Amino acid sequence: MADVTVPQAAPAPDLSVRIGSATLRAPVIAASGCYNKGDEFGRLTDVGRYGAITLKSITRYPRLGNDMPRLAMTPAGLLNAIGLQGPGLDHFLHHVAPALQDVPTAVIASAAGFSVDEFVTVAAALDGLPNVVAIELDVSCPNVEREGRCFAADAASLAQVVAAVKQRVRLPVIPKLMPNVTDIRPIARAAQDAGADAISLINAVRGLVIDVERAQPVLANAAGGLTGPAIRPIAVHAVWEAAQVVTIPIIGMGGIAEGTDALEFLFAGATAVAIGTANFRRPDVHLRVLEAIEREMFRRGCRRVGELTGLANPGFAGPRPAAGL
Amino acid sequence: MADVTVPQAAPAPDLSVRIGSATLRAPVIAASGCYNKGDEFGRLTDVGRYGAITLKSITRYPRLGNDMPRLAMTPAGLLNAIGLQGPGLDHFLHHVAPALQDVPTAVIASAAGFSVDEFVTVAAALDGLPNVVAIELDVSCPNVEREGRCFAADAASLAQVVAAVKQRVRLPVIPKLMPNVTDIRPIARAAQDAGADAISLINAVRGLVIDVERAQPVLANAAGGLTGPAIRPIAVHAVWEAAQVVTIPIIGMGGIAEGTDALEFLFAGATAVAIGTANFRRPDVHLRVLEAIEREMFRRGCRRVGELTGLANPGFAGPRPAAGL
Amino acid sequence: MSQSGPYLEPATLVRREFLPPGFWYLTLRAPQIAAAAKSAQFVALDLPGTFMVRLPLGIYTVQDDTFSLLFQEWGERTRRLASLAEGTAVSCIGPLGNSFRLPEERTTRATLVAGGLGVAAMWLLARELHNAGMDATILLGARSANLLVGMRELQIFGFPLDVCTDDGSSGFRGTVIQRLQALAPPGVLYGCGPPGMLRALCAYANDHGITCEVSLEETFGCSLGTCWGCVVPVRRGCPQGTGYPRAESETRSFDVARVCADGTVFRAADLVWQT
Amino acid sequence: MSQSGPYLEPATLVRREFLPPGFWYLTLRAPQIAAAAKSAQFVALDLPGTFMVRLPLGIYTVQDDTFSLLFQEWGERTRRLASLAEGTAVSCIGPLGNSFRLPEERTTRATLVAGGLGVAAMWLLARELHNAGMDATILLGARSANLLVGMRELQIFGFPLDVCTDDGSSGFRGTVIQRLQALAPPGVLYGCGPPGMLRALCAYANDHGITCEVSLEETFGCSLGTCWGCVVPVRRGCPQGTGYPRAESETRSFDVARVCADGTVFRAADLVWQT
Ligand SMILES: Cc1cc2nc3c(=O)[nH]c(=O)nc-3n(C[C@H](O)[C@H](O)[C@H](O)COP(=O)(O)OP(=O)(O)OC[C@H]3O[C@@H](n4cnc5c(N)ncnc54)[C@H](O)[C@@H]3O)c2cc1C
Ligand SMILES: Cc1cc2nc3c(=O)[nH]c(=O)nc-3n(C[C@H](O)[C@H](O)[C@H](O)COP(=O)(O)OP(=O)(O)OC[C@H]3O[C@@H](n4cnc5c(N)ncnc54)[C@H](O)[C@@H]3O)c2cc1C
Ligand SMILES: Cc1cc2nc3c(=O)[nH]c(=O)nc-3n(C[C@H](O)[C@H](O)[C@H](O)COP(=O)(O)O)c2cc1C
Ligand SMILES: Cc1cc2nc3c(=O)[nH]c(=O)nc-3n(C[C@H](O)[C@H](O)[C@H](O)COP(=O)(O)O)c2cc1C
Ligand code: FES
Ligand code: FES
Repeated sequence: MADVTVPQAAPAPDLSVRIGSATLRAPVIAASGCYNKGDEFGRLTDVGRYGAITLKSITRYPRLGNDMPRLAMTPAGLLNAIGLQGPGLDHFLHHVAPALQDVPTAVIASAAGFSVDEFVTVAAALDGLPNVVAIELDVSCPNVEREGRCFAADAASLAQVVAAVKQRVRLPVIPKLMPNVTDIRPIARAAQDAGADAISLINAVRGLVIDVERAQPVLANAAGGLTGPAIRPIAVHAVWEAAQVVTIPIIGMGGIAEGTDALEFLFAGATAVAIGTANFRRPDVHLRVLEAIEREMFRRGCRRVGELTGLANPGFAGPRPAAGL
Repeated sequence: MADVTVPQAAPAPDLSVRIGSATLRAPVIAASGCYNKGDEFGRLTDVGRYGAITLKSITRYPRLGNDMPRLAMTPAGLLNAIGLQGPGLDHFLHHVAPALQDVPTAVIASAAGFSVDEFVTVAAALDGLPNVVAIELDVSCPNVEREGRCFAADAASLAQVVAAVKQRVRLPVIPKLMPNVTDIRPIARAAQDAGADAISLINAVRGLVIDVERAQPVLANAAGGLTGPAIRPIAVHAVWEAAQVVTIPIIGMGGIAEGTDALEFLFAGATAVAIGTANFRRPDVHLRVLEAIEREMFRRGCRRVGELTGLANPGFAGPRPAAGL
Repeated sequence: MSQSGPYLEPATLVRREFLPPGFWYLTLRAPQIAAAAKSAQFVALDLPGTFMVRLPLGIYTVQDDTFSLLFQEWGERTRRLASLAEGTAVSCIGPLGNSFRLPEERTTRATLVAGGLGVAAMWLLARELHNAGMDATILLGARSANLLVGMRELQIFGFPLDVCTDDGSSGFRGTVIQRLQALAPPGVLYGCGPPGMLRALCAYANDHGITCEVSLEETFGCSLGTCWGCVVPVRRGCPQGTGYPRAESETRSFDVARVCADGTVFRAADLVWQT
Repeated sequence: MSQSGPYLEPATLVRREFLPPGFWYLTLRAPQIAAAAKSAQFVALDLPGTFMVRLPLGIYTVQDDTFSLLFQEWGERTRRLASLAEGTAVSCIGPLGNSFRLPEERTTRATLVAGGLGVAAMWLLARELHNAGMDATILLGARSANLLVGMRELQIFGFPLDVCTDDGSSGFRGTVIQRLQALAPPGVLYGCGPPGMLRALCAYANDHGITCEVSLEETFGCSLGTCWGCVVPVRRGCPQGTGYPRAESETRSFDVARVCADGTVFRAADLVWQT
């Protein structure tokens, strides 16, 4: 009744981001191949606060994967050659997919394939599974030998896959680009032009480690994919360049291990980030990164996390949300 | 007179390697851009034991280089954007070149350029300078903006430069390839087919680091070249792949910081190795690496260091020296 | 996921002991992990430095709210661990992995076969057998006497310790497998140690129709079962295997299982040893 | 290359002292470096860990076969250095860089201006002036009293210490430049400190026609002059600059010089301050 000024609590920061038609509750995602459905991390973190978890890439047919060893430590990095091990699409749909409804956050399903048809078949089957809000296309896995180049290695074949998948899938489609290309820009641009709703980058960088004692590669597969902080400058650069030529959201990843690392990606032009390798060391890394992002929003007076996107990149081509709204 | 068996000393291991018509006394070289003429390291190491030192790349015209900062530390790596600072060819010939005769080992001169003509002019002028035994072509420096791609980014323009330089230069010509290509093999092959006497790989990997505090790239140039142990698996992989398609010698580099690192490159297929960044931490790294190579030769009973080349690479295409000769 | 872990728990290094010629025995305080630990389980340690993956080490002994580790300095991570000062806290995840299964019949005579540091998996098993009132023999093997570790702690259960050294410098001269062949066949076998030894042990057990479980090691990434970096080949149909259908193009006749999450303990009858 | 170094010498940490609120004063034994050190020179330290480049730090004081460092924990390398135990040996390269030049006239009155940790470059200079029987005033500036460091060691030469703090919590309230402007112009100026302060100092000196030398900092790579990672713009014709000819396309009107090898000391009249 009396005219009292009630001190207003600052409105909670808005951490949500949009990836095509999907809205994620936060801009921090578990990267493909490092998380299964998240059960194993259950007690060690709080998956419910993640923006999404990305499933390990699913192939049309079952794959036993590569021989052992599949992993090697490198300076500030990890080299892996798992070889897309997985149950194949049918087994996945029957035995794994039903449990997706128990995942406490959004799920991004990842499709991998060795032909356009395989991609379309797998992606179409994943469209509409419980909790799945988007389909990532692993067009870049460097571990698997294909005749000729990977799909992500040239703009034309990438565009072909993306366009074909888009025709059959209603959920947002997110091709995941690989860093082993001469110029990421035409590839990123081709993805957008073919209808991609967002792009993920980067996948692992090709590498090889030799066991000098045995005079043999450490990995049974010889070459593998390099991940972890060692590749972070390469990944930030890729996001920086892609963000100057596409207007769709970018999911940045590669070597994020703490909050400032994630901010580098956002400032370079990513809308969200994903974390893979660092989970192996710190199962709660996603939460730490989320908190660092919140602190940065507070420090800069941002209400929506999207205001951080592209902040350091003068050529950022994406939409810049008006600050402070 | 009496019939006495004199115990024979084991013959000294032969560390020398051939790069085209040049013979280096040892397979360990100082990488371009990290060593000037070696004077600064005079007291801290023994340059006389190196196989060679590579000069900083020389351009046709003087260059002030990029603004500061030019350096940033990264996990197990270093990002640099020097911007090919240098006096230009004429000044170099008059004021620096005469002192090359005091360098206590062989010199590899490095030519950089922005057109085929510039490469030919610079390389031809370096041919025949005192102590210079080979000409490296920096067709890959990632720091300098060129119209379109770098020469090392596609096989055709690389072949053009190499062929043009070969016509005017008698010393061995060594194009230095860059890792930022979709497939190193056709590029390496094109270098050989155009007459290259050897190839160097890899140059720095493109990267970018953002200063989160200032929301700006750390380097004034934004992007830079990533070097140091972080990129070693990438470099070893590049050597591994190139060694399967060329028969000319490969000078391997990228992240070598100790003996076993150098052995990885030799085993992958390199004839010699070069070291850049690690000198900043350990000025005597070349000597340590040399000693490790000698120990490995002893351990494996090799007389000539060439016997180590390609040992771990079943597809090694180069000449395999008969062991134990 | 079981209710008894894994926990993400800071473990305080309360005691470090160097065991010549090159082993370390560390005691860490971590109440949740100590309370939950069962035989053959391991912890994954996050060490200071730029290591991308945690170091997996078997839980050796458990006492009150502490557990111990027994290890050798192999490479950078074990070297770093050995260098930590008492009082330091190390982030641990554990206990991880499955455990040895005790025989259903109380009267079954168990033989525990440990090669070298494989002994690290045996103390908790010995305690479990002891608590169950069962009888057991422990075979310990090493290249030579000075490389025998773990006897001090294992003795307390009163089980006979049968020592074998390759060079005869202590106990039986020969491998634990040769020793085993010289003894009456046991009712059940448990093994941990280097791959060559385990392979021979499994062959022995399979030949003689003896139930045998072994705890394996591999290069680990996540230690939790999510990265598929640590698989071993297992017999098709093995309940620990993936049980995937087979692609037509697949020429390999086995399934695979994750050592970290499906193991580390596997039945000898289920393992496929590749050449 | 001069005969007095640089040396690659293991330096033993003989004493570490924490100076609240956040500074460290370390004493290291390294006879060759200690014997050769001159004003404004620095050492480059190789710290344990995965750092790609050595940490450059000014040589603060020298006594017998030891020298000292005065620094703040900025990032990973300074943190690592501060964490080393007494008795540890650290690989050092030094002394590196050029030095301040003493005035030719013995009667010239020198003023030494140090901002914050810039004081680290001043002790050896003060000693050199003292040994030459010259007169000097030392101006020390910091944001507030508790951030003033180095006075204890500088006092021993008997030169007047004139303290300035931004907040007036000790001595003159204001910057060292404001203080300078309030005093009679000195015969020669020497400066070390943050870039803003040095820029103002150079402007003051140039305006008043006073000879002035300043010691600069930059991000270093090699610390030896080979990587060209640490350049600053200098007036064309400056003897420390590259002296390259100019490309026609070059729009910048200065030369550059390497702070590590051509400096760290430059004449105020030679420096070009970019906006
Ligand atoms: C579940 C599990 C439990 C383990 N428990 C123990 C334990 O209780 N005690 C213990 O000492 N170790 C144990 N290990 C092995 C231990 O994890 C490895 O030794 C570890 O990889 C060493 O890490 P590092 O960084 O020190 O050496 P790395 O850098 O990983 O290896 C250095 C070198 O040593 C070799 N090497 C590493 N481990 C071994 C090994 N076990 N045998 C022979 N050569 C090896 C490597 O091939 C490499 O050449 C266990 C491993 C697993 C998976
Ligand atoms: C010739 C020379 C002499 C030096 N002498 C001294 C000395 O005697 N005492 C001393 O304390 N420092 C001195 N420095 C500065 C010291 O080398 C840097 O502080 C060093 O880079 C810190 O390394 P780091 O790995 O700890 O931090 P970094 O990881 O390199 O930096 C961490 C953060 O701190 C900031 N930062 C680093 N240094 C400074 C600085 N000097 N001022 C403000 N912000 C900074 C960086 O921008 C970065 O954001 C000297 C530098 C040079 C080139
Ligand atoms: C063990 C492992 C398995 C991976 N499997 C996949 C995969 O199946 N599909 C995929 O798109 N990316 C896969 N990746 C790549 C990651 O999703 C991510 O792009 C990469 O690791 C870079 O991020 P990071 O440095 O945070 O790990 C895998 C990475 C690792 C380490
Ligand atoms: C500061 C710096 C400057 C460099 N300048 C050149 C150059 O002028 N020309 C060139 O061909 N390579 C240059 N390089 C690349 C190195 O020669 C080498 O290829 C690369 O650093 C990888 O090796 P490393 O990891 O041992 O440093 C430079 C590298 C660094 C770190
Ligand atoms: S280590 Fe990752 S699945 Fe076993
Ligand atoms: S730091 Fe390398 S030239 Fe100065």
